[in-house]
Amino acid sequence: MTAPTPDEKVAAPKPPTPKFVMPVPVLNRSNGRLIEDRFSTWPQRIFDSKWSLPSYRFGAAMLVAIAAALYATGWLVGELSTRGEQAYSLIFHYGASYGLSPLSVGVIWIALKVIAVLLVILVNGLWSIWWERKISAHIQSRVGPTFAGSPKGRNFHGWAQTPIDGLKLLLKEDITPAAADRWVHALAPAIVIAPCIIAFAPVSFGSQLAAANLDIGTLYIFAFAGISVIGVVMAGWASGNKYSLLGGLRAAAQIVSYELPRGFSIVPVLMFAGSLNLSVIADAQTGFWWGVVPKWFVFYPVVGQIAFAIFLIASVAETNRTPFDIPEAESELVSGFHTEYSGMKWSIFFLTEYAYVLLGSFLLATFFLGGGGAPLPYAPFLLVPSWLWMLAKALLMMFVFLWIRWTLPRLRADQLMDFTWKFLLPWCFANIALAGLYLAFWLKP
Amino acid sequence: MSNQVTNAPSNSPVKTDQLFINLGPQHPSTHGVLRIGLTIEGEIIIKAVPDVGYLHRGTEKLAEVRGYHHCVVLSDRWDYVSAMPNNLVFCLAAEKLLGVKPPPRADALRVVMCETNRIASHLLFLGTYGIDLGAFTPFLYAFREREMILDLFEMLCGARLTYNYIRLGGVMVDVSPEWTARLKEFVEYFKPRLDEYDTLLTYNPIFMSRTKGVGLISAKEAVDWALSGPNLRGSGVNYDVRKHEPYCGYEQYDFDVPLGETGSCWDRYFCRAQEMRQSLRIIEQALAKLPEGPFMATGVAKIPKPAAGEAYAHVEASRGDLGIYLASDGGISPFRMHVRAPSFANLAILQEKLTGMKISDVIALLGSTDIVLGEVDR
Amino acid sequence: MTNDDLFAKIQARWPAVLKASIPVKDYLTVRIASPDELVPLASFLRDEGFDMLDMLTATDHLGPVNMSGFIRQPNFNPFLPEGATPEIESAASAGYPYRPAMDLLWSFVSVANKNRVIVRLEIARQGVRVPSLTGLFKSADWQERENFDLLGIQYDGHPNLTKILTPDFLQGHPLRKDYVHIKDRFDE
Amino acid sequence: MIGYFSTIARNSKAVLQGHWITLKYMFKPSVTIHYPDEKLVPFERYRGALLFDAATCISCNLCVKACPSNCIALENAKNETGKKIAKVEWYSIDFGKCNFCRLCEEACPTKPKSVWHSLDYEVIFVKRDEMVRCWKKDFPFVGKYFDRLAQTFNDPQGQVNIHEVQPRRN
Repeated sequence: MTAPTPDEKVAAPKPPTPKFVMPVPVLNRSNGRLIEDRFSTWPQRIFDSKWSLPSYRFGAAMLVAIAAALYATGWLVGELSTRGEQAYSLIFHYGASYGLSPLSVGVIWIALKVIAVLLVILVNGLWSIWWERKISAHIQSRVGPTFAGSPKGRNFHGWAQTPIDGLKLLLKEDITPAAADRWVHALAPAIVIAPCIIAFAPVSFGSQLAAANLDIGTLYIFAFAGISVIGVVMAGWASGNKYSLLGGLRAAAQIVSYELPRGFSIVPVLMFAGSLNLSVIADAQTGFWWGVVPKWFVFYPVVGQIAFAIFLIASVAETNRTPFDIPEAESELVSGFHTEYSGMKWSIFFLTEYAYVLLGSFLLATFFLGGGGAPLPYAPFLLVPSWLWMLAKALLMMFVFLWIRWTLPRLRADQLMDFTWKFLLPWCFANIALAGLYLAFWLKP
Repeated sequence: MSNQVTNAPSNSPVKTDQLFINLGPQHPSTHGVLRIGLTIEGEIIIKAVPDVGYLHRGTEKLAEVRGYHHCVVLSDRWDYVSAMPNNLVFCLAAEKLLGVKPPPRADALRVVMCETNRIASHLLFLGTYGIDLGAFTPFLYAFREREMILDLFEMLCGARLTYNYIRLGGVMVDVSPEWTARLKEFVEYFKPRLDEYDTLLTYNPIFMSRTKGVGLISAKEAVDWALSGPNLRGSGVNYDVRKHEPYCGYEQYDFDVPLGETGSCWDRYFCRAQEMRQSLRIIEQALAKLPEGPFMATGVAKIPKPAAGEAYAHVEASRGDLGIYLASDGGISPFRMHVRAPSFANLAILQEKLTGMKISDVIALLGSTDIVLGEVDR
Repeated sequence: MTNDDLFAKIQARWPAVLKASIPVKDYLTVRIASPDELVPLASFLRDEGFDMLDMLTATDHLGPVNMSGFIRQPNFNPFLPEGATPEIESAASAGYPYRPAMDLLWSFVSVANKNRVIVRLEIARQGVRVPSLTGLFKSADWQERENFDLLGIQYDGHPNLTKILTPDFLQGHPLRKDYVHIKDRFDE
Repeated sequence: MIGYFSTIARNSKAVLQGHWITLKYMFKPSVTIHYPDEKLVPFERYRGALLFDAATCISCNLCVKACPSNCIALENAKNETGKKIAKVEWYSIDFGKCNFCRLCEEACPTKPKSVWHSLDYEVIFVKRDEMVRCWKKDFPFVGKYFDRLAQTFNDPQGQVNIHEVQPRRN
């Protein structure tokens, strides 16, 4: 903007600036803590005196309380879930009394299930983002969000951080860059999240708790999970800036090439279980070897561990997380394909990433950790319902996802490709051959 | 498996059009205001033009109207990440002009300060290099340790970055016994942490694959481009000013100089990681036999007017061989002060090394040379 | 290979070269007479094992620095009259031989046998033209550009002798003693 | 062939060791300070914002000469006969150019020091005028700034006292 001409400066009398009163945050001893002994903040002294710190004890107590509460509610809800059939027939009769045709009741029941799955994805969005920020904080000996929630200090670890962030993102301005192709830019987030939600249909949240009991559940999931890469490339191209174009192209190459090891690594599981249906796979893992070791596929001597490792690595790559996050590598491409997004569109990308992490951990739990089954045949474990075991295993796997992200550096683009084509795939095929030998000699179907 | 791209991209059958990308001056991993104009084809870089001068404050011109004591304050602002060697090098040059000999206690204190500051500076390098390659956690651990050193410096000379502690003829203030006890406590705490960084970063397979074969600088090239410090020693050239021309009594302490083999990014990183261990050894030896006596030489005037003449002094700063050429015409301010900045020479090699590399390797090479723009632009 | 017999060898090849009167610390300081002796001497030193051109600088000996070369805009001070700045003036010190000459200095380091030779050259200030050493040492590239940018020394044969540190709109070479700052858009 | 498997074993061992360290630190308490609620008190020798006492100053100009960037300006007071006396008429420090290097405090000959560093690291300048702090006969140690609009000396709005002013060093 051009400098104001001299006469214009003199002519316009400066309006009296409003009295700006700066809030003076004077902190004296009353309303805050002054740390006089600076050396008390040194890490070694804090680590040595950890049990004397009130915050540390309070945190440990809260963790134990949460685990106990989950166990109790799980046991309480255990009984309700067995009455799934009565609930369906109750709605059936209630509908019939109003003259609804059986077909419409079926539609209502399916609508209920769809809403339930959608709820799982949204609640997961809230929960896992907060959980990742807390875990990454504590890994890095800092604290993570603590002030969100009730203002007067009863805000246990900032529980309300993610809803408030969601609200903020809702209210944020949704900028479409001038150089962008407007339609493709707006459509990209939709194409990214839709397949993810659809892919959740056959996922079983416990024994007989799948929204749609499809016979080809596994194939269905991988088919839809593959579509969202189109949305990523659209986002990359449509943002009109070079960095996101690079990010989008890298994402395309990475996700497509990691589909293969992801698919091939579970072929041994399908061979052992004999069907693609997730519930059947989960049921094939019931029973215990020598009474103690559960018959989970992960415990099959060599085949299980290799398949589990490859599937875990491929799932981490599928969700664009470190060490495979070259599409949104902060240090190179600023933030890859979703640089030019803001507000709700950006949060949809974020939501999809965590939905895929949840999908990956549910699949890991179902295929390798016997979704819904109890790890030990003794009394206290059997009382807990199957969906709580499924949830516990999924959260354990999600923790592994987060743990990997905050430990390992990032692979380079071509190393990432070499890794999958020259290392993971050959090992997948070797694993399938080994599984074939198992079937031939050991596991007489 | 060497990651270096051998075939020149231009003769590849697929003719893609070239893209011009501005890396910087605001970019998460350029460690300051540096702009590199990259012409890329797909992922391979065709031409790279580093552009410096964004942080040029004209310290050499400013020095011509400032007294000698004032220039020490100026020297804090060159390599703002490790300011003690800057103060030291200016004081050494000025003391040569004035003919003042600092007492032995001041020399020992200067060695302790420079080595502690070297650890802090290498910690910052370790953290930011981890982030450049995607590992976020080592950054937080490195800064947690660096915070302890900054507390020590705040307790001693009152500032966390711009110390103004080493003065003409000695040091500003003596070291209290509590300070040395806290420094010993830090040294004990820091040793196991270094082993943790080795497992977290140095011997991590992904980190090694990202840095082992990348940015190879041969010994001849390194000397030709006048690199210095860990960048030179990473290529296997044994040139450390503390051993070549010992100053401030460095010949009394025994420490060895880590050398790399191939001059790759990993070797430069490895040299800095090992240097931190050597600095710990020097600090322990220096604290063990801290000589008694005055900490400031007598006879340094409030406004010194050295006789006409020239002096050249250079020290092993954290980033390399930092030299000061000081010419005086007998007046109250230096007639000419030239700062031979190691980062200025270390950055120059980028314009030749970057062609043919991938984008993520640019960040790896730039990070491994560990430049600070305050020192490049002066 | 002490300094003296090195100097003897140099003396044998170039009789015009003589030991500098004021040596810099205890390094061998050699003063050459004319710019065209520089490149052969540099390549001779390189063969002698001085393979690193460590530093390359120059000093303008015209006189005390011209105060109008500094941008002086103090914040408004109610007590001082309009624009008055606390006075710092550069004074010429008696007895120093000010002369309109530019004293250039190259420092060669031998990494192997820990030795350093400083080569000096004194030329008239106006239109300083010196052969560039980028052919022999790559480190000369940016240092020569910096000297050109700050002191206006022309290096013949330099691949791209352009400004490197000062902003593009700055006219003149700041480190010359008679540099006067020309008001640009950033001086309000 | 053996080399192939040993590299896999070595790499996975290194990766797992890295994970073990992050897990170890996850169960250790945090070392961070939550700034607005908990504030670190700087050390006794910390170089915070400068304070000045017009009563003890003997206006000897030593601090003016000691300052590298010429931030300080002062004027000797005159008694009725117009002769300069060892009191200060006015004193000003330009915080826009001050680089907190303590040279002025070391140069001050008075006991206790008339210009000294406080421990206040939360100095905010709301307006450009506020950067030049002025002191007169009985101004507070923190000094006032001259508001050009109102042509009066006002108290600095941005001076945040971390705690009571730190006792002067002699």
